[in-house]
Amino acid sequence: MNLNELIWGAVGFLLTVMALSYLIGDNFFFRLATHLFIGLTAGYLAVILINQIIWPHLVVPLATGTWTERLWLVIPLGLVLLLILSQIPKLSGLGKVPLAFLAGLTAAIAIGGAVFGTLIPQSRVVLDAFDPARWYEIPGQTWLRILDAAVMLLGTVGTLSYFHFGRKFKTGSKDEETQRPLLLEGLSKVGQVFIGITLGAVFAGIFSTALVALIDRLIFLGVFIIQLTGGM
Amino acid sequence: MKKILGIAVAIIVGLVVLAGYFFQSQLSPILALVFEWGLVLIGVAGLIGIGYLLAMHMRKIVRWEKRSFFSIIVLIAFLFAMIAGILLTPQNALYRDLVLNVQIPVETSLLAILAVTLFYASLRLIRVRGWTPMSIAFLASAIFSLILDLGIIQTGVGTIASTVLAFFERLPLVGARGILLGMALGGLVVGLRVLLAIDRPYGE
Amino acid sequence: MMMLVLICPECNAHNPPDAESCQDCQASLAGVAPSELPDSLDSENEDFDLFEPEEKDLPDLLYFLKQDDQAEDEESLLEESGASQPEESPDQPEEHTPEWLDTVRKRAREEEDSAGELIRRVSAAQETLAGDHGESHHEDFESWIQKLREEARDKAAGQDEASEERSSGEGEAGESDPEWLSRVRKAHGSLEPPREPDAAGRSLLEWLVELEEGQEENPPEEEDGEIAEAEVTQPIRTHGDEAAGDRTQEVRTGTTPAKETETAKAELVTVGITRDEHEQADLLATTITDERADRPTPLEKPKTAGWLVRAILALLLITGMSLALFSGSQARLPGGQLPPAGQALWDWAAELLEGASLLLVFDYQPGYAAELELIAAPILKETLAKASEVAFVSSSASGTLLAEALLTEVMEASAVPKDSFPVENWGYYPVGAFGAYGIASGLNASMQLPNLPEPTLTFPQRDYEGILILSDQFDGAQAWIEQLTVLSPDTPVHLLVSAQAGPMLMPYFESGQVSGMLSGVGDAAGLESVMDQGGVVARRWRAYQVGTLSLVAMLVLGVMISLIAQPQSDRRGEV
Amino acid sequence: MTWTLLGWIFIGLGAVILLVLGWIIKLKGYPPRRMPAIQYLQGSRVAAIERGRHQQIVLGHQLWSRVYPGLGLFALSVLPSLLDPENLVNGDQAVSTSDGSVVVFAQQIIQGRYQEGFSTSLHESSVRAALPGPTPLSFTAGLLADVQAHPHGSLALFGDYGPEAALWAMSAARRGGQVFAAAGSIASQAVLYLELRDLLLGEEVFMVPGLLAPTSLNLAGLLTEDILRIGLILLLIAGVILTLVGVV
Repeated sequence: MNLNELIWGAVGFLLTVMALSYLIGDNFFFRLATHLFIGLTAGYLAVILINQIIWPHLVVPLATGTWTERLWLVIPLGLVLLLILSQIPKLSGLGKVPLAFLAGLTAAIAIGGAVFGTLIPQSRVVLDAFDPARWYEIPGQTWLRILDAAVMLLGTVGTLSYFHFGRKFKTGSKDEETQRPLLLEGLSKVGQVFIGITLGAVFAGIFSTALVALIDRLIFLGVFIIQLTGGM
Repeated sequence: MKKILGIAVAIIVGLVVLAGYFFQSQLSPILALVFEWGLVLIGVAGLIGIGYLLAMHMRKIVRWEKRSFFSIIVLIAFLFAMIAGILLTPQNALYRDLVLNVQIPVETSLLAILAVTLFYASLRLIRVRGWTPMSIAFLASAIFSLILDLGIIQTGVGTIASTVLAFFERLPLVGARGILLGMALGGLVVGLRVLLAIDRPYGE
Repeated sequence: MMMLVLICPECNAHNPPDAESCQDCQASLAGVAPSELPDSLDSENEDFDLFEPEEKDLPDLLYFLKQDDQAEDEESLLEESGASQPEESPDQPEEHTPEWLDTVRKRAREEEDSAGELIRRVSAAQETLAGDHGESHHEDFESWIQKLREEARDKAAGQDEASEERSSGEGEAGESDPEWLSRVRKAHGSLEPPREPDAAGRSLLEWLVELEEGQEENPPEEEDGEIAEAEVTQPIRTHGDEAAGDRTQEVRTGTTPAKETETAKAELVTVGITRDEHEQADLLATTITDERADRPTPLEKPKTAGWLVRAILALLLITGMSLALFSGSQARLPGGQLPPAGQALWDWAAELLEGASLLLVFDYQPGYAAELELIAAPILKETLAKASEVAFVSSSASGTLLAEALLTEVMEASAVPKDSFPVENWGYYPVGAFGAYGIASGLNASMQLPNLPEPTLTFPQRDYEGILILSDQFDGAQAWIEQLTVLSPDTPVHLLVSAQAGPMLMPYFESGQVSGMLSGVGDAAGLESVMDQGGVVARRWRAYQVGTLSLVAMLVLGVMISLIAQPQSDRRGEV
Repeated sequence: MTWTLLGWIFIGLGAVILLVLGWIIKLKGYPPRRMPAIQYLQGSRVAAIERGRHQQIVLGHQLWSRVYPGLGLFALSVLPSLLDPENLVNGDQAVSTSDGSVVVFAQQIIQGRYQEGFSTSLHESSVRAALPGPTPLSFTAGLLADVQAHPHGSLALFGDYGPEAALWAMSAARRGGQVFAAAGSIASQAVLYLELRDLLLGEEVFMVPGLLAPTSLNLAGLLTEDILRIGLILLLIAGVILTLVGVV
């Protein structure tokens, strides 16, 4: 272990111990580590935003571009100025235009991404599963393919039914006010099961990820102690 | 006037970008420009957001509230990281070590804490949720996925067991597909609400 | 406080109980039964402000609430006694309002549209206090208060009973309520009482209502053994005479049965002071005590049991995993084959031609670096050895730093000379969707419009042999997949993602949008086994097994516990 | 008919339905399902004011949500319904996020609400938009410290989160606060499912604006989504039949 490794190792060791001390409750050391982390991350992010966004996309073209390019830059520059000025409470109205620009952009990405990125491809998968040619691709697995396709359709329709917003048409009690119209309510029961299965699998994945992080920290602490005590 | 201007800007920008999906090659240069302006705005908004963070801690220090000491830590760390970043540049190896050797231990430790939190929270699943079709499915699926991930269940290639196992492995995808489709529908309507000026997060 | 008055049947004026004719219109009061009215409403000359100075220190909202609460009680009393409302000046409460509110109200009077919702409500409350019983003005606040009262009554009836009532049917509780309350509930919907955590800490209003109803009890204990709040509440001593105290409380609630009031009256006589004096003394005592009484301050009661259980469980987990890690032996990785998505990625990497051009997307946070490195390092070793040019882009703030660290490490480990091929850094794009759209636009740009500046966002146009997305979250990877596959469908996209993202990304593999995927340490173990290069994952595998099996045991234990104990879930419509 | 054309038809249909229901018919009578979680959210917010406890509204980690970009906008569309006059006057409420754009939007919305009938000077000491940390995990660290520093009466999550949301949500819940989550990401839902009962799943999160403020425009949004969903279900079934008979 050289000096560089020792210094960074010690920093990492101390921060790990301080952060993990939260396991026994909120304490001074945890707060110290987290606030140091917050401040440093904010400082780093500010540098990155200036260095990789503002500088190359606004400042450099403004300084080195042709007059036509500079003229075009009046638009983003104006939007930026309005956004900054809108932070003064009395001038908050100025923020409408830049924020409207961002809102319009976000909305369009949302629509395009949702329809062409998810709705169409995912619906196609459901339909493709029912292509009879696919059922006979692998000999001996035809029945499984058919079952698979049927379950996929039932599960997808059931899950979608679960999300139905409208309530049962005729409600007699408060309990019924939580229910969907009859047919959709029945399908939603199936959907519940599939949503539960999905969430369970995702939960297992998340735990796995978090567990690897825990293992990594345990190895880091153990190895650092061993290296420190066992000779550098 | 401001009200109409805001709505008009949102609708025009939205329609131009949306049209970009349709007339991709024709609108590509304009779209790139619009995205670039959006990116600059996002960057400036990010800096303003950091300003909010600093202002909050400055207020705590000025009022000398409880735990102001930690606000001082935040400000010192911020100034240090910012000045070092400007002087050394983010590409510098020393700066990289400085940032990552703080971020990785703390972030990984937070995830490690999450592992422990989930570990004892799992004890309460049924107590909290009760016996419902969804909670039972959740429980069964979680246990199945965890065991499967360990590689404890081994089946031969092309056997019936492997086929059945593959079928069960694919079950989470069914719900996932339904959830994805549902979320996409929600995203579509939310986007339309903004473009039709029903939602105006930029101000009334 | 109550006073007896004779209400004129002609002009509704209030007269002393011994008057024979109306002081205003001189109409005969013979045969008119005396009615009870609160002092505050009875006397026009009396100051409206019933609150102690300390009360003005309450938050504005509570102050307004109390005004409204008071008004409601008075209203109830009026309804019960059948008396008509007295005339009051609507502007009286203004002297208690903050300066800003005065300004706004002034503006509100001048410009109708400038008044905010609260101002309208407060004005409505004032009008109510002034005697305007127009339902449209005060129903919002009134129903809110009523809901809270209902909530408090439920609680006072006992936590267990309340729980039973909730599960057996909510409609029953409302059956005995007055008709006006039913109407309000119908208009606003009923508010179900909060559950366990909040059950321990009662609100100020609930506490007040309980106090009024003489049901002040020790706060209920929290059920679940978690950190609970204890409420420190002093016993309320309204008067030396308990009966009188009770009566005072009953009068304030406006629900005193006539018979009990008579009893109290009888007891009053024995005190030997005048009725007015007694009632005023009661009012003063109640108000002072009420204001000086300790509010139900939520205090944290250290729940050692819950904390201890968690600490022991955490200790067991960490100890078990530490032993597995440092016991010296290495676990055998699961053999067999990779899952289809992993196999497809491995096949692509193995068959990649020399001189390939690759794009790497770094979309993970530093906290996930440990897992992502386990998954990505073997694939990167394999592909970088064949690459002729590599570009990387980041959509996570620290992505650039993580990319440089990982690429340096991999190239050192696989003995690839650092300058054997160019590594281009395309920088950080704060939004995955933006970055992906920019790349894809660049790939597809087929024409330039005159006079438009060259966008700096556009990426070099290049045909890639593959795009590798390293992501810690499902949504991060999804944004890139969606945009790339829509706008650049011919470039194969591969995923190297954390275990938490894997299950949700599988549909993209099935739909063909993604060509291959490795997810989580399970797949990393499989790959290490296939590559026959044991070491990094194998060292962690036993600890991983211990942790995973411990979670399985916890889930099973939870099931067993819930079979013995009653589930806490009592909510209908819940899944 | 190509799939892309079908996509455009879907978008056009959605726009027309929303336009007609929201702006022309001004829909009134479409009651959504009762969601106990929403009722508890409202109850917890009232209780928080009375107990003098802190309220926190968290708007997620990004405006351009990666699960799909609509989620950031959704969080912002919910915010106005949560800025009741009562809360604005009480003031002990924070609106936090880890995204710079969202915090700027949130501040704009808050200021807009104040200007509806309040003195702007009140704003200085009242509800604020805050950014406890600029990245998801630094935000977690910041919010965790905040939750520990003073008890939260109500914590409401809207928008996009990772699994780290479980850390602060469970911490707030253990300290007696009521936590409501309309967190859009599946990862956060999977972990919050363990301990939170006031949790909306999947597309249910988009019900929130309609349930909190059942205006004709919000109800029109709900009905439009319902119509599109039923349309999608029918299209899937029809598509399956056509695939089986070999037309598609």
